[in-house]
Parts: sequence; C-alpha cells; structure tokens
Amino acid sequence: MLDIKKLNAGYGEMPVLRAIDLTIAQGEVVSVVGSNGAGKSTLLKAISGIIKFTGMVTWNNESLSSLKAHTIVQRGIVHVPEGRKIFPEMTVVENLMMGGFLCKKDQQKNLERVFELFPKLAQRRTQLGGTMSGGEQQMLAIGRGIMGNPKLLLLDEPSLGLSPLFTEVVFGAIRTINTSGVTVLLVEQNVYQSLNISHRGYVIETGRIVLTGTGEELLNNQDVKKAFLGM
Amino acid sequence: MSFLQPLISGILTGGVYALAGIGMSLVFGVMNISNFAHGDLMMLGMYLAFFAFTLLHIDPYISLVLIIPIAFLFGYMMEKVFINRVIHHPHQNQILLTVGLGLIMSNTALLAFTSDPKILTTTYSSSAFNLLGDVSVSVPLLLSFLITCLITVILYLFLSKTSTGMALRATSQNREAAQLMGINVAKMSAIAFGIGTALAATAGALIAPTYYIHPLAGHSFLLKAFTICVLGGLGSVVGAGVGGIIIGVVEAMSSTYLSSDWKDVIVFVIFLAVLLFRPQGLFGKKGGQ
Amino acid sequence: MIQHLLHISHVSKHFGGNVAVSDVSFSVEEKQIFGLIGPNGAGKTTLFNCITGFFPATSGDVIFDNKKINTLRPDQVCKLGMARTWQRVKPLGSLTVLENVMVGAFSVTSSTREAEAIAQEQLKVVGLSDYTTKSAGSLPIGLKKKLELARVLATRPKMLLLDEICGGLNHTETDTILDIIRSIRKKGATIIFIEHDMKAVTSICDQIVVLNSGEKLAEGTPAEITNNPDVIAAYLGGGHHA
Amino acid sequence: MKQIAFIAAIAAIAISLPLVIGESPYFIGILISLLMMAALSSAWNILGGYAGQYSFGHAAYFGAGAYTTLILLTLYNLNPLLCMAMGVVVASIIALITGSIVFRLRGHYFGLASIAVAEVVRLSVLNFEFTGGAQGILLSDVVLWDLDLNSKIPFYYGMLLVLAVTLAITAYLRKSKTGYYLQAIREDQDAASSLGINISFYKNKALLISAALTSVLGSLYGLYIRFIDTSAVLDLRLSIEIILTAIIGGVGTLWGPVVGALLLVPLAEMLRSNFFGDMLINAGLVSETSGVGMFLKDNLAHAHVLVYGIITVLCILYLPKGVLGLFRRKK
Amino acid sequence: MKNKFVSIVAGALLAFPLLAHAAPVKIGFINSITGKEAQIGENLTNGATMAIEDLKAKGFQVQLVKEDDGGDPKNALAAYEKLVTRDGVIGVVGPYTSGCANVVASRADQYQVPLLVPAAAKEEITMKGYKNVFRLNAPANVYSKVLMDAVKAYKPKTIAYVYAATDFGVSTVKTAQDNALKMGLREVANEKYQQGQPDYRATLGKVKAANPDLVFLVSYDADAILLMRQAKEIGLAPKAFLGAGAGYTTSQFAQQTEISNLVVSATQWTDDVNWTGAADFGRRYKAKYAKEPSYHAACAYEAMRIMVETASRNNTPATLRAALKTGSWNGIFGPVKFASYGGFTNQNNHSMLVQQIQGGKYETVYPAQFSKKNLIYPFKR
Repeated sequence: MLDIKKLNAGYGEMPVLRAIDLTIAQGEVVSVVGSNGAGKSTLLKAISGIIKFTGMVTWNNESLSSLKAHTIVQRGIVHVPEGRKIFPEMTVVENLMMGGFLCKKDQQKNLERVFELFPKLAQRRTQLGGTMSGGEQQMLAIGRGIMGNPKLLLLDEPSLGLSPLFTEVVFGAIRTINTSGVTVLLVEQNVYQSLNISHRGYVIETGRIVLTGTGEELLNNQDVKKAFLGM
Repeated sequence: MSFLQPLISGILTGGVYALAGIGMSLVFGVMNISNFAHGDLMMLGMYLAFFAFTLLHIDPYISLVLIIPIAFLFGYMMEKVFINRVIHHPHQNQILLTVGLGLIMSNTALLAFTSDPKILTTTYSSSAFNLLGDVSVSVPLLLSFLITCLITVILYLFLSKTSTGMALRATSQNREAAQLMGINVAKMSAIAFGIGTALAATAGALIAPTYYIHPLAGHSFLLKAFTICVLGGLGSVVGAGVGGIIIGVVEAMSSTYLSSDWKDVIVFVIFLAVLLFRPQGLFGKKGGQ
Repeated sequence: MIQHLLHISHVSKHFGGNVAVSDVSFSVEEKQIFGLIGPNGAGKTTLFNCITGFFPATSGDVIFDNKKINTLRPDQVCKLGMARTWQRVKPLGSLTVLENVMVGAFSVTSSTREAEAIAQEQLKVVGLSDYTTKSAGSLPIGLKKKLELARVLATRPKMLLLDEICGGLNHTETDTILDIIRSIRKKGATIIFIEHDMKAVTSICDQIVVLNSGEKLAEGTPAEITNNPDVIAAYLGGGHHA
Repeated sequence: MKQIAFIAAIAAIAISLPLVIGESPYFIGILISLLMMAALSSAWNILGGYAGQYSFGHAAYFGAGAYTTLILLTLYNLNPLLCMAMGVVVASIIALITGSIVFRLRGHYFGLASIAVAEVVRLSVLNFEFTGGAQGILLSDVVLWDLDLNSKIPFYYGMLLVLAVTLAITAYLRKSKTGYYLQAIREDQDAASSLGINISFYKNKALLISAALTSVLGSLYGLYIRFIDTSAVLDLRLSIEIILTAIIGGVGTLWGPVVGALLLVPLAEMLRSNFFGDMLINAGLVSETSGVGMFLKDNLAHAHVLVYGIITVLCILYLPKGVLGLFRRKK
Repeated sequence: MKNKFVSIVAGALLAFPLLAHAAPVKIGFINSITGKEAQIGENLTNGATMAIEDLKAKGFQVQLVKEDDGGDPKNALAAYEKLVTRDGVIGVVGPYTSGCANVVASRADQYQVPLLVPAAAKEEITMKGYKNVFRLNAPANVYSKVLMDAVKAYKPKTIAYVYAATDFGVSTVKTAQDNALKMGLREVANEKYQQGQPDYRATLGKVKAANPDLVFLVSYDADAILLMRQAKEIGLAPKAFLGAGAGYTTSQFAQQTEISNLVVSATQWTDDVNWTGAADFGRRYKAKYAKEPSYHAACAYEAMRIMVETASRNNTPATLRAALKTGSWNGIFGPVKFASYGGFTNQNNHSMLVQQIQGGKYETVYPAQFSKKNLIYPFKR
C-alpha cells in the first residue's frame, strides 16, 4: 500500500533520515520506535508532504514526491502531528469539522464515529480546544484525523505526555480504529505499548532503520531493550 | 456640553475605523504580514464608491455589493502576484514591499484621477437628527455604523459557520496543522488578503459620503488601523472591532476634554502602553514577546 | 566535605495551568558528570531553562556556587560560570565558525585578538580547526553540535549544561563528543547532561536523575538507574513486559 | 592591503570631487543628499543591519538633531558645534526612552512601536510652540569660524566626514566585541544571552550610537537647508527611505548603505527632474510636440514617485538581499 | 566602483543641458506636482500653462523648464539650483509651498536669479530683505486683516479659531489674534486640528459650547467641506463663519450650498472683480479645465505673465531684477507693483477680497470698490 525506498530527508542542510526503506500493507498497524531525535517525526512529515525529501514514496502505485501537503490528504493519508497541534480557539466540534474539511459528505457519520470512540469529546462539543487537558487534546487530535476518512493514519507520539490512564485509552482507540479497516503507521517512544498493538515494527536509530520484525519478535528482542536503556 | 455627544460620535466614527482594523487584523492573523498598503486599499474603495455614484448613479452604500467583490478579486490577485512571494521573507522586506505597492497604487490614482479631491455628496451627507434633546447623530455615520455592524456579523458568521471561513481560522491558528487537514494554505492566504482588501475598500466606501476622496486619503487611516489591530490583539477580528470603537471614543473624548491637536498623541501613547503592558492586545491570546 | 556546585531545591515551573516541572530537588558536586534523563516531555529542558535564567522558576531555589541565581538573567548566569548548549542547535548562522566561538570567548576578554586565540584553542579541542572560515549555518548537524560545545567552552565555564548534545548524531560522532566531554571534566568543569541515548548516559555519568512528567522519578548511579523498574517502565512504556 | 588602497582611492575621489565640479552647486547639492543618505543609512545599519533591530522610526533622531540645533541657534545663538552636541544629547535621551519601550518587543511589534514613538515625537514637535510648531524654523545666517556657510563646500565635507566616521565606527565595531555581540543578537537572541551577552544593554548601545550619528546628520541638514519643519525632518517617509536605501544596498554590510544611496539618490533626482524624458527629447528620439513627447514632459513628472514605487517592489522581490547580496559568496 | 558610478552619473548630468538651445527666453517654474500639496499645485500648473499659451499666442518666445519639488524643501532647493546653474534660466516662478519658498528665497541672492513667488503666504519670505525675491500674492496677515475689516461694522464681541495644524493655518491665526485684539474681540475657543481626520464633531462641539460671534477657520480643500458639514450637523451657527482662503474659496465648496451658503472668505482673486481680463480668464479657464479657477491658478497665471513679459525685454537676471523692481503691471490680478513697505521688500501690496457664498456663487462683498453685493450678516441656515 505504502512503499518507501531510499528516503532521505532533513531540515535545511541538516539531514535527519538516511536511506529509509519501509513498507506498509493494507490493514496493518506498523510501529516505528526509536529514541528522541532518531528521525521518527521527520519520517511522518516527509510522507505527509510537510517537508521535502529525496527517494521514493509510493502510495498505491502513485508517487507522492511532487504532491503538496493538502493534496496528499486527499489521497487518504492523514497525519496526526506530534504535540497535537489542535486549533486552540476553535471548539471541539469545529476542530473535528476541520479534520473533515475534504469529505464533508461523511461529516455527520464520521462525527458519530469519533464520539463513539471518545465519548468524552461528545460531552465537550463546545469547549475551546486550547482549554482542554493534554489527554483530551490527544483524543481530539486523533478524532480530527479520523474525520478525514483516512485510509492510512499517521500517528506521531500519541502517548506523549499522557498519564497511564489516558495512554491506555489512546492505544485502545488505535486498535479500534485499525479493526474498522484503517491502516495505521504509529511513531512512538512507548516501545512496549506500541509494539504490543502492532503487526510489525521498525526500530530507528539516528536516522537509520536498525531492526525490523513483527511486534512480537521485537518485543522479545534484547537488542531493542539495549538500544533504549543502554545496557 | 453633554458627555454623550463625543461618546456617540466617537462610537460611530470608531465603527469605520473598526472595519479598517478588522481587515488588517485578518491579513495579519492568516499571513503574519503587516500590510502598509492597507490605507491605499481604502482609497481604492473610496474611488470605486465615487465612480459608482457619479457614473452609475448608485448610492455609495448600495454600491458595496459591487465594491466588495471587485476589491476581493483585486486583493486576491495582489496576493498571488506579489505578496505570497515574500511570505517567508523577513518582516521588514514584507513591510517595504507593501509600502512600494502602496506608492504604486496611490500614484497611479494620482495620474488617473488627478490630485483634486472629489466630494461625494449624497442627499443625506450632512443630515443629522437629535437624540435626547441635544445629542446630534449624523445620519450617514449612523448608516455606515449599521452597515459595519452588519458586515462584521456576516464576517463573523462566515468565519464560524462556513468551511472556508473555518479553514481561514484554522490556518491562522496553526498553519502546519491546517495543511494536514487538507487545507490549501496558499489559497487561504490569498483569500485572507482578498477579504482584507474587501474590508478596507468597504471602510473606504462607507466613509466616502462624509469624507473626501483623494489619492492619498487612505494614509491617515493606516497608522490608525495598526493601532486598532495591536489594541485588539494582532489577528483577532473581534478585538479589532472593539479596538476601532475604543480609538474612535478616545479621539472624540480627548478632543472634547483635552485638546484637538493632542488627540493623536494620546492614541499613540495608549498604543505604546498596550504594547508594553499587554502586548497580546486587549483581546488577543498570542503573546507579543 | 563534599562541595555542591549546584543545588536545585524544590523547583517547580508552571505555564498557565500546565505543570512542566514539579518540586524537583537535587545537587551536583564539583567535577561530576551528572545525567538528567527522562522520556520526551518530562521537563528536562524546562528545568535547564529555569536553571540558566531563561524563565524564572515558579517556586523553589537554584543555588550555584553558593549564590542564589533564581532571578538572574541568562547572561548574568553565564558570567557566573554556567554555560549551556541547546537541544536544537542555535548557530549564529551568518557568522563563521571562528566568529561563533569568539562570541563565547568575549565573555572572558574584550580583546578581539585574545578572543580569537581562545576560539582557536577551543576549536582545536573539539576538532573543528579545519572549518574556521566556514559559515556556521552551512555546517552539518554533527559539526554544529561540536561548534556549540566549543562556543560554550570558550566562556570558560565552571559548569556546563549540555542539552542533548548527542541528539541526531551517529555512533562515531557520539563517541567523539563523549571523549571531548571526558576531557573537559578532566580540566575541572562540572557537567549536567540531558540525553536520550542511554548508552551514552550510562557510559559517562557519575550520577543520574530521572524525570518523568515533571517530577523526579529516581536518582542514583547508572547501574541503579538501569535496574530501577520505575525507570524502565517510564522509558519503555508501562507495559506488561516491564 | 588591497582594502586600504581601495579605501584610500575612494577617500581621494570623495575629497577631490568638489574641486572637479566645484562650479556646480546643483551637483554638489545632490552629492550632499547622497552623502547624507549614505551616512543615515549606515548609521541605521549599525542598529538594523548588525543588531538586526529594524527601527522604522529613525526620523525621530534626525529631527531631534535638526530641531535642537536650530532652536538653540535661533534662541541663544550658540556655537553651531555646541548646538550639534546638544542635539546628540536630546537624541540620546529619546533613544533611551525608545529603547526602554521597543526593545522589550519582537518582530512586528518592534517595528510598529518604533513608528509610534517617532510619531509621538513628530506630533509633539508639531504641537509645541517653542519648536515653531507647524510653521517650522527658519534660520538666518550662521557663523562658524570663518567658513562660508552660504557655500555648499563646508557641508559637503561635513557630510563626508560624518559618513567616514560612521563607516569607521561600523568597520571598527564589526571586528570588536560589541560588533560580534550585536551580530550574535541578530542571529539568535537566546543563544546570545546564553553566551553571556546582556541583550538589552547591547541593543541600547547600538541604538545610542546609531541615534547620535543620525542626530549629527540632522543638525548638519538643518544648518545646510536652514529651514526645517516636521514634514521635512520627522516624517515616516524619511525613516522608510533610510531602510530602503540599506536594503537595496545590502543590510548588515559595511558598504551596502553607501551602494544603496549611490543608486537611489541619483535615481530619485533623475526621476524628479524628468531626466529620462528630457534625455529622450533632447537626443531627438522623441519629438517634444508629439503625443509621446507631451506625455513624457507632462505626465512623467507626475509619475516619478510611481516609478520609485515600482523600483522598490522589484528590488524587494528580486534583490531581497540587496545589491551587495548578489556578490556576497557563501563562506 | 563608487568612482566609476559617480563619474558616469556626473558625466551624464553634465552632458545634457548643453544640448539645449538658447534662443527663447528661458524661465523656470518650481511647483508641487506630487506630494501632499499636489492638489493646489495642479491649479498652479493650470494657471501657468494658460499663461504660456497666451504669451506664445502673443508672440513671446518662451521656454519653460518645469520642476517638481514634491513639497520637500530639499528638492525645491535642488530644483532651483538646477534651474539657475544647469538650465540657465534668467528667472524662476515658484515654489508654491511656504516651506519650499522659504528655502529657495534664502538662496536667491546667492545666485542672483530673480524668484517670483506666486502664492506662498508665509510673511518671512519677503521680510528678510532679499533683493532677488518678489512676491505677487498678499502674505498671511492680510487674510485675517481683510476679513475682520469686513465684519468690523457689525461689532462682533467674541471669536473662536478652528484651523489646520499647518504653517498657513498657524501663521494666519497668529495674525488674526493680533487683529482681533485690536478690534477688542474676545477669544473664546482655539482649536488646532490635524488634517485628514474623518471626525471633527468633538472639536466643533467644543466651539459651539463657547458660543462665539465669529468662527475663524483655516482649512484646506476637502477639510473645509468636512468641517462645515459637521458644523451643520451639530448645529454650530455663529454670526459669521470667516474662512481664510484655501479650502473656503474653492468652487467645490461653493457648490455644497447646503453647508456653504453665507460663509465669508478671504481670497486673493475672484473672477467677478473688475480687474483687467479677470472675467475673461475665469471663462477660458472653465472652458479648458472644466472647473472654476481657484485664486492659486490666477496667481500662477499672472506671475508667469509678469515674469515672461518682463524677462523678454530684459534678458539677463540683473536687468530682469531691476525691471521687476521698478515696473508695474495691470492684469487679471489688478495693479501689481513690487514695493517695500511695513517690513516687506519687493512685496506686491495686493488688496485681498472678501467674498461670501450667496446662492452657491461667490460674491465679492468687500472692499467696497470691488464689491457688487452686500455682506449678509448675521449668518443663518
């Protein structure tokens, strides 16, 4: 479905990703784990067209390299950015409607889907996004992503800064989203949780993929533990 | 003399200031650009109203239905051709570009329409009625105030209810996230500039029947529009609306109780005080520091 | 008697309603390499900003070299002998590499010639001598990190606060930086080290504090820290395998 | 070595120029304008170019110099140089007040605040009585030693001297601690302050130097033209022209402002005096009585500010780093 | 680099004036074609253009070199110096604005080329004893003098001033205050305002509260209409509105009968006065430019006529100066003579006129020898 070959990307003259190869098949949850600064977020930004890259990124046999960010969204690739980036002076419903900017037909249906997934958001329809707690904002950000009818959902550190309780909720939601037929590319620091819900995973270190395997394999691989704990 | 007189004429005049300020604030919020050609865009509206009145015999307030789309297109094109090229440049270059564009507009107008001021005299240009005995209320000013209110409400509804309007707000709140929603932010910039221009031109047209029309007539409103924007919080539409009325009232009050020649100084001092003590403006949320 | 060069006492930092750092205390001894670790968003950089004067702590005290530095500006903190680097490098882009380091050196001298000499010396320390006339903005990330290091060293600090100095570097680059840090300590400086690369942290630090969600989670030697189940949970996620 | 020769050559030309064209007060007048704009822009460049603080209110310091000097001269008939020094004092006071307000702000706010301060100064001068208000100040003859102040030559050399001093200060500064500190502030304020730089001290220092030099130029202008009012010496247009000159030449470079003035001042004068239209007509390319000729003679005179605007727009779009930016290689 | 550039520019500038011919009499004209004063500048341009056409028709050989000063004294000086040193004109008409005229006048003796100021009102221009500076129009003090003389007979008691914060505004009001003192008028309000504001109601409200007999106004074209509209709105109605020149003497103002009727104003010139050719000039001007001539146009016309005719007979600056000094003229501006009196040098002691808008038309009402209609006093709406 998504095929990445020899992807190089960075900011200005600063290279971050070096020769990344990665594939995602329909219906999968794929995790990319790695420490801070390894290039996880950069990978998502390259896929969603926020930054320029060299190499090949193909989506259902179409090259994404020359497309602008807003047209990539039209293809069904929706990016939920790190730090949530919700619209602070818009209400919950307005934020969600922005997520559904390109597919207004399905707006009502999607709205119900989001509220089903995160009942808490339904209670807070008219609250301003900026006044919500971090966990609620994360739900909103994911909900906003779903509003865009994604075929592939790119999630950047959804558990960042969340309490364990919220983390559980978020990972549960990701699983539900996946079972409803959405392919998920998940970028996380939370190695165990994310690999747990993933079909496959990649470990990224200083801009390179160093390990790959099924979620199970990676979870049991001592090298992963070493990479993170320096043991 | 009644305290109400300066209050009421200040509020009514402030309405027109508000419209100029809202346009500028919108452009600022979405594009992060200080538009020094804003006064010249007001001038454009004045001439449009004047020619609609003298050539087509359309009442200046009614001619808004023509002026708004024309000005919108003008602003939209201006953004596409010039402004978007400097959207990532340093502020000072953006400012000088808009200064240059303003010079081109005002001097083209000078060539085309000469420097003779044009006076647009409608049947109601100098009519007024009395309120509460001795408070005189100017009819054209009241009309333009009401139209300002109407336009502000329409703009508010546009920004909060329509998808384009919401996309504009989204772009101004977080440009990158807006892109991720599939919003074409480059187009939003052009639309924002188009609306900003339309609002400036509307302000110009509204003031035309009680003011005079001259190629440089917009300049006296430029710094005022900036003051209003900062007062209300750069980027805040509601803030700019209230800011405009505050400036109108402050001007009228200081003319009445202090002196006419110091009123501009008082406005600038308030401006600086707001910058110092509340840089996000009276209503804004973005920090200035 | 152990000399505490830096003493952090019950420091909290709030941004509006958000608590970024909450009641953190620890002490750093002279000539220590002190690790400050924790998952993303734990409040490490915020704590650095509070220590170096970029924003005042909401409550608590920061005592450096027996002076309370809570209300000092960053430049005053620097003058007292505490220098920092940045997680996102901040090269003075249009200045040359040499000039960047000279800017640091000017905090100990006013003479351009002396500043240049100090700068050359520090560039040698970090191995950037071949790049003196390049513009700082054009360097690759690895060299920018080295440049930042040379620049703070030129201020002749008693204490260095390094914010992810190895972030985004490959193994060889990281090793070089770690060697440089060891050599700096040998010359008498004290170092606080924020890092994600656990291998780097455990190999170089004498003492480590772990922050999580703004709070101090653990403190101890590298061995203690890596075996602490709370730390592992914080790092790898509160999973069933922890 | 090459640099010294280059500077010596320029100095020699600049010093001997009046001897070559001494007959023509018109050209010397333009050269004075040119030197003045080069010096103003260079003085602005210390703050704007090196410290990165784009002041849009430098007319305030120019006006402070001009007004202080002319007021003191008309009231007390002091030595003009003393008046000039007082101008520097007044400009410095205004600069300190301005600095305490605007340096707390960044970005758009800084620019707008600098305009507001300058407008407060302008409107105050306009409203006060002792400043001559709207009537301005007309100066009778000035005596300084036995210089012929009706001649332009002393002012030519005066402006040249201030320009040379400004450039010398700039050249010295940029290789000194202060200069490096200013550039560090321009590049990254946080990095600068973490390296022990007292941001507000150095910004104010740059502003003071810049304001003092600008004030001296204002004084010289006042003595030269002998009539000032707010629209001539305190207008926002002047502030903008100063920045434009620097940007077109190349901001943050030693010679950029000079190059900018060399391009803009003669261009503005050629446009004002309809040089191009007259040239076409005089060269016989266009007949004076033809339609095109009439247009050139009558309408181009109205259009020179328009052309100036077009040039501004083209420069910002196509030469955002200025003329010198074209030649500056990336190190 | 600098060297090369300067020499190219200097060379180019030096080369071109030599191409000009020397045959016809060469006169310079400095005017504000652009800038803040451009609107009045245009009237001057029109007047001067008509003068040149008339002169050519009469057989005068004249070459006019036009310069724009944009209202900036620095440019005006450059323009004057270009005219006298590069273009070799023997006389200069202009500049319009007081600031520019001031600066140029102060240099005229240095270059010994006569300057004829057509319309600048600042008194100093002809009070410094400059030998080469002549002024056609009456200076600022006459505006208030003639206005107060016109209403003296009605014995007003109090006066209020409302005026633009410009040189002309401030100068005129200062002389008006002197004249008012002599007449025993009490000042009850003094409101200076910045031009270009949309709202003067608060200022006018203050004046209304002071209830003056006379309201003395100095404003420019459009401000005048604005002020009078708002005065009507808030019901300010003194015994007389006295407008000093500028904005109160335009046809545009007169056409706004609703607000302008019965406003009294001082002017340098009207087309109904019995000066030679004044009516004819007014007619032809209207035909050519489709608007009423302002007094600025008449000033420029007459200044240009006097300059060219005199220069044609006296083709050096020195003889031109002498001829201007001794000559006398009679034309659309009445009798003209440059004399020295009351502190002035080479000043035409022009008698200003007081006119009142009666039924949308300016009628000269004072002094008696020029007036056809009587002043209507007091003012009523």
